[in-house]
Amino acid sequence: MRKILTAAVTVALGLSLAACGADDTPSAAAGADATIGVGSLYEPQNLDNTGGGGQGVTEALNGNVYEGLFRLTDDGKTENLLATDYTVSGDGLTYTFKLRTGVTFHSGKALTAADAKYSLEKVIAPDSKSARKSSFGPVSGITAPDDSTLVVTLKTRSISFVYNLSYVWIVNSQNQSPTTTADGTGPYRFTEWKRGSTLSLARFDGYWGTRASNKEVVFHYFTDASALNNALLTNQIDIITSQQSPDALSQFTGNPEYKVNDGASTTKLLLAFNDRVAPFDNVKVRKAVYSAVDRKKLLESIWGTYGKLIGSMVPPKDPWFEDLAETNPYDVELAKRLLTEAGHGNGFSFTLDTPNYDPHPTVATFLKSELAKVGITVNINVITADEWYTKVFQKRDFTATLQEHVNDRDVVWYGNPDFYWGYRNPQVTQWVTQAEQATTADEQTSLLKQVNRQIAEDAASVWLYLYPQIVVASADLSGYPVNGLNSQFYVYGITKQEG
Amino acid sequence: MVRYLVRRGGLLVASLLFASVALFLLLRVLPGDPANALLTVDATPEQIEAARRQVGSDRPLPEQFVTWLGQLVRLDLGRSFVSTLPVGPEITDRLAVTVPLALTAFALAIVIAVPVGYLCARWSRTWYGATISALSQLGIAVPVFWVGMLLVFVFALRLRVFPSGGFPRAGWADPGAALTALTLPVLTVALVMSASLIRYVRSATLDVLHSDYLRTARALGASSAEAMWRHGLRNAAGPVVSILGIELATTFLGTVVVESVFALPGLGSMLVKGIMQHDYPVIQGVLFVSTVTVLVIGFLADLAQRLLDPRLRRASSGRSR
Amino acid sequence: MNLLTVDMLTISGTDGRALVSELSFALSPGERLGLIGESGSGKSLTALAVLGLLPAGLRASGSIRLQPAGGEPTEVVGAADRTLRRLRGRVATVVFQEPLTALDPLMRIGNQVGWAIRRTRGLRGSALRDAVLSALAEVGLDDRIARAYPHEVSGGQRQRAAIAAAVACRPALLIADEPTTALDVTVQADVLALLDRLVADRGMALLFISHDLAVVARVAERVLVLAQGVAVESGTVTEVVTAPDHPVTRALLSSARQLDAALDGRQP
Amino acid sequence: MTRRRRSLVAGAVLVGLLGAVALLSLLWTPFAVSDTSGGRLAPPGGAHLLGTDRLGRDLATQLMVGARIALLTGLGAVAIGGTLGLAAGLAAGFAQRWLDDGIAATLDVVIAFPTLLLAMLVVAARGASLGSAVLALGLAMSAVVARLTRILVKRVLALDFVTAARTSGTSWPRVVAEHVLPNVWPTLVVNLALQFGLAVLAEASLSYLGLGPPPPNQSWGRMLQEAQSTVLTAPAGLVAPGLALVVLVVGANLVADGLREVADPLAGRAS
Repeated sequence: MRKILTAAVTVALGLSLAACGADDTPSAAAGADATIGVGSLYEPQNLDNTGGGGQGVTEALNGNVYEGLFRLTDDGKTENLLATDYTVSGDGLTYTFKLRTGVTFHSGKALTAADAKYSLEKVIAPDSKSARKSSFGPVSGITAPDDSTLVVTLKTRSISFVYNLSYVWIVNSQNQSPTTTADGTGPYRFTEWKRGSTLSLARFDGYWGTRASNKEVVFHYFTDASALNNALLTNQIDIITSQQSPDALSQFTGNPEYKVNDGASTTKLLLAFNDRVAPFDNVKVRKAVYSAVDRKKLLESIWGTYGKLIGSMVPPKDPWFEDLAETNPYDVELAKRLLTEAGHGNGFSFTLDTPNYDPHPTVATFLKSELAKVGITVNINVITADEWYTKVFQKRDFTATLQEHVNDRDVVWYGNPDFYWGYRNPQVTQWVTQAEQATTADEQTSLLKQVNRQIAEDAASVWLYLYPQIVVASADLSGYPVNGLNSQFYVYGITKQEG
Repeated sequence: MVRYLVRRGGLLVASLLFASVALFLLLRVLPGDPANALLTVDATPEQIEAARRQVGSDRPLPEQFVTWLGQLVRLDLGRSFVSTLPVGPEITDRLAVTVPLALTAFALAIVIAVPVGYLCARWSRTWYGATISALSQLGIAVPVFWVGMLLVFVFALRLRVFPSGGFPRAGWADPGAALTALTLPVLTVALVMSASLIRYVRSATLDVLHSDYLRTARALGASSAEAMWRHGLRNAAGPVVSILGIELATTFLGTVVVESVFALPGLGSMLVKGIMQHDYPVIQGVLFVSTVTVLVIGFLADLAQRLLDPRLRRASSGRSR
Repeated sequence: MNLLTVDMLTISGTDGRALVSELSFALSPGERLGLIGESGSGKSLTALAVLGLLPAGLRASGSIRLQPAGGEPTEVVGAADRTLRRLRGRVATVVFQEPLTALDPLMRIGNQVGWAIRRTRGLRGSALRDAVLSALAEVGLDDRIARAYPHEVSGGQRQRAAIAAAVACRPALLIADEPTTALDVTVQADVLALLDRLVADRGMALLFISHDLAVVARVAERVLVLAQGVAVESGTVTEVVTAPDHPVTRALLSSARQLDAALDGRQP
Repeated sequence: MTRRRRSLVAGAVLVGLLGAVALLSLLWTPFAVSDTSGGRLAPPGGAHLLGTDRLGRDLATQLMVGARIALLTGLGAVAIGGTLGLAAGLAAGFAQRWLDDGIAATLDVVIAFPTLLLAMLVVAARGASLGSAVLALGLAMSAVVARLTRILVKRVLALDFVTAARTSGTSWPRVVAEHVLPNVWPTLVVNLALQFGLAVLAEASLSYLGLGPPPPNQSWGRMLQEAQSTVLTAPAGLVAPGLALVVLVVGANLVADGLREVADPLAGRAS
């Protein structure tokens, strides 16, 4: 009888169907024909960055499959790419670009000025959902006099026009389905996208520039941060584009098999007030809330030693950055004094619309206990990302909310009075417009520094902290970008040593 | 028999149509807009309107319903609002993960549950019979995702024997990697499912062991094994088959949580994403496919039961379920 | 030589309480014995004990010896299932009370009879088929019944089929555990007559268990009365009927008498 | 007798224990719920019996508070599922041919639809909250209860003494009250006890997927999800909530087993 029992149990545990292959690293090959496994939480919505492709499509295709007239390098400089040279008219209203010759799309079609014209028009078209559309407001006319020249005329001067062009993908004008296929001029061809799983790029041998240093790159997408980290721990992927789970870091720091890179990030976490609505239409109340929160403790509790404190919207990588972390210092007494001066001596309560994904619920819980110290009661209302767009972003039906802002140079949004946080300061609006029409970069920088200082003075929002930009990679990988500006992730430089 | 098939088939289609219409209305009532998935933090109102046009959520409800029904009749599940990819092919990709996962786990659960359940019944008076029954009691109380997490912790992170998740890019073109990727998920689902199956097999076996016809067979010279084999098995199979039908049906979409733990691109996670983004074609496509599958499984389980038990065959009309 | 010798048989339950205590009786080949008593008197348990088919949890002690004509005696109490298996069917078998549950609901009646014959007489193929049909014919059932399922025939027909299966094994001893109690009165008489004829034709010994003295009187010569698992009285049918000395027997008799008087006005 | 009592008592003790913990957490917990003073991911032992989570909150406190959500969801879902299910089941039981088939077909579709996904639709509609979770789980349960009730009602209606009562003109409500309910009620209660366990597990899964009751509600499911990313450095976080879930659900199932034998002794097996 005993024999049968043990037999039955071993049958149950004997994994008859398991082909226990050893943990097969995805790319046995190394060197120039390696396949690089990249892990990320940001799967594209679709493949067209003017059709709502989202942050994921920039990460996967920007600079890898698609290229612009100019390229934004990993440390924030704008350099020529498909444009070899350009001239600007005296009044700064006419730009003439010289296109690189001998460049072909992956489909074999030659790159012409017509494609460049088509690509720019696509970004500013009525139904374009490109995040950069508004910054091309001043563009009045686009012409392609010949195959290798593009002329753009502006209504008003726009000093960051060339910088903004680094976001415009030069696409093949004949590609009818940009959301599902990709035909660019970059070092990789788009080969396959299995939604919810992987997106694969293969080296394009007909590339005009220097060849990519690896044969194939596969983006593996995860919805859960721990699953992403586990994948790296078990060598299914070689690198994580941006580490979102702070606590998982301890598994990699101090582990010789992995390298943790702390780069410069542009992602800010905001407690955004609705500046139109009481009590947050009152500067003193906003500054009181700002000073009541121990931001240092919040940052440490979530990110430990990583991340930075910031006092305003501008991240360190922007040319007009100044460290304003102490403009609204953590000072509970100051907060209480400000509250009494604003007539809220015995405190008040407000509803905080909190997106339901990390880290917002945890931050909300922290803010609730911090603000309780100054008599302010926070009602946490958890909403889905989708609801955030409808309730907060479009209807502006909120008192305060939590949200992260990913892009660089987005301090300019404080110059737009009917943006969702409703900050109205005509002086700031004027500085922002002047900065864009500045003739020199220095003029632009000094104007935007004033904007940055002013919104900090007014505590237009509470800038809680700057996310760290952590790229974790296996030790035998090199040549990968660490800053990932505006969620770009150039993979053509990545090499994988043997072993 | 044919009359039964026609009636049952008719019921199948009716409940399917009912489910689709109810689903369409329910989704439209939900707050939020599929267009939001296409927007970024700094979209202008004009861009929001453009997104709604692309998605079609700006058109009046009846019009949306007519276009949708038209597509459904032509079995064209339409295109995802968000990815603009056709929903059909993506579902088949996802089925290539969910179906093998569900079926293998189901088979493994049966392979575990039938012998263990049988032994548990045969030794119901002994201590090891009682321990198995207690273990199965524990088994049905354990959350699936917890089992998954523990298996990942032990086998993937600590022992590095299995991948911690994901499905190979080549899919089933590389069967070795695909099987290895599915091992822990299959084990997770199978262990929990076998726990509840053991209890059903045990109670069905006990019913048979206490039956008079088994005693008659032994009185006519059959050994207990032969009596069980010849008479017991078929009689125990009836109730167990109906439970298996329900269990397989719920496993089909029920692996959502396991797909999340193991980051598997299955049908469940596709539906979760669809719901989060109000991607109506994806939601309707997945639910259409899963409802069809579940009702077909129920139909087959019913059929199997009829074949097994002649008593059901005669009263084919008014049989009360 | 006795076909069946039961000596000091005691059957106790899980809690040690004796359901049958120190029962002794004997049965020679061809002899018929009636075992009667109220329900719960342990008569059915005794029948099961003879074949070693006591339900799990019950333990038998004392001795039960079965000795087929010209065969070795076998001690049933404590015997391994393998040895008892050779006795069941060939030497002794049982016909149970509830025909609806006694037959496998999912198997055709012909097959169930067939498996019994195949196992005990080793017949195969057409010989087996003929044996089945003749066994059924003997109990008055035609070949349509052979293809039918138990739920498709009446209670009486089901019991006849069960008897056919038992008798077809050609046992030396047939034990009938209240075979007619579950049938309605009209069918009861036919089945009793059938049993009587079959046992006589084959010279089988019969151990007939019932709570109804009138029924036992029709098929058995000697009677053993049980109360709470103890044998309180035994003797020929006429002795027990005419001069019952134990109160239990008298109670059984009076209830039987009313039934008989009502039935056919025979002298009580 | 004793074996039947044993599983009922054992189950009641387990569920009662967790009920007491939940009630106690209303009055006292080792640390304040939102007290983040403890060190991050401290191992069990010392001031923090079970250690701390990544925010430095005491794990034992979170566990106690989590018991509230588990019990509230379970009981709430059983309340909604029971009443709705019973009503629908009775209606189906008494309904005529095509209406009966219609209801049965609808129930099949709802049951074929996994609880978790039904919950997601409700959460997508009403937003993630304790109310949404309870409503969703209650609705899903009501379909299962309705199907069971329908079968039981049909079986009772077929009984002779009930047909006799109906033909002798007793009014429907009296038939239901006197004959149907007493017979249906015992099996239903057993099923509801089982459904309680399933609802608790479903809530844990919902919270694990980030769809359960949001903070400041504390749910075991979410504790497991949060502990998952720090499993290598702080495995305790993964073990405690899981065990708590198992204890509660095993307790509920034991109560169900005990009730089943008490309510329907005939069905009791010598097991």
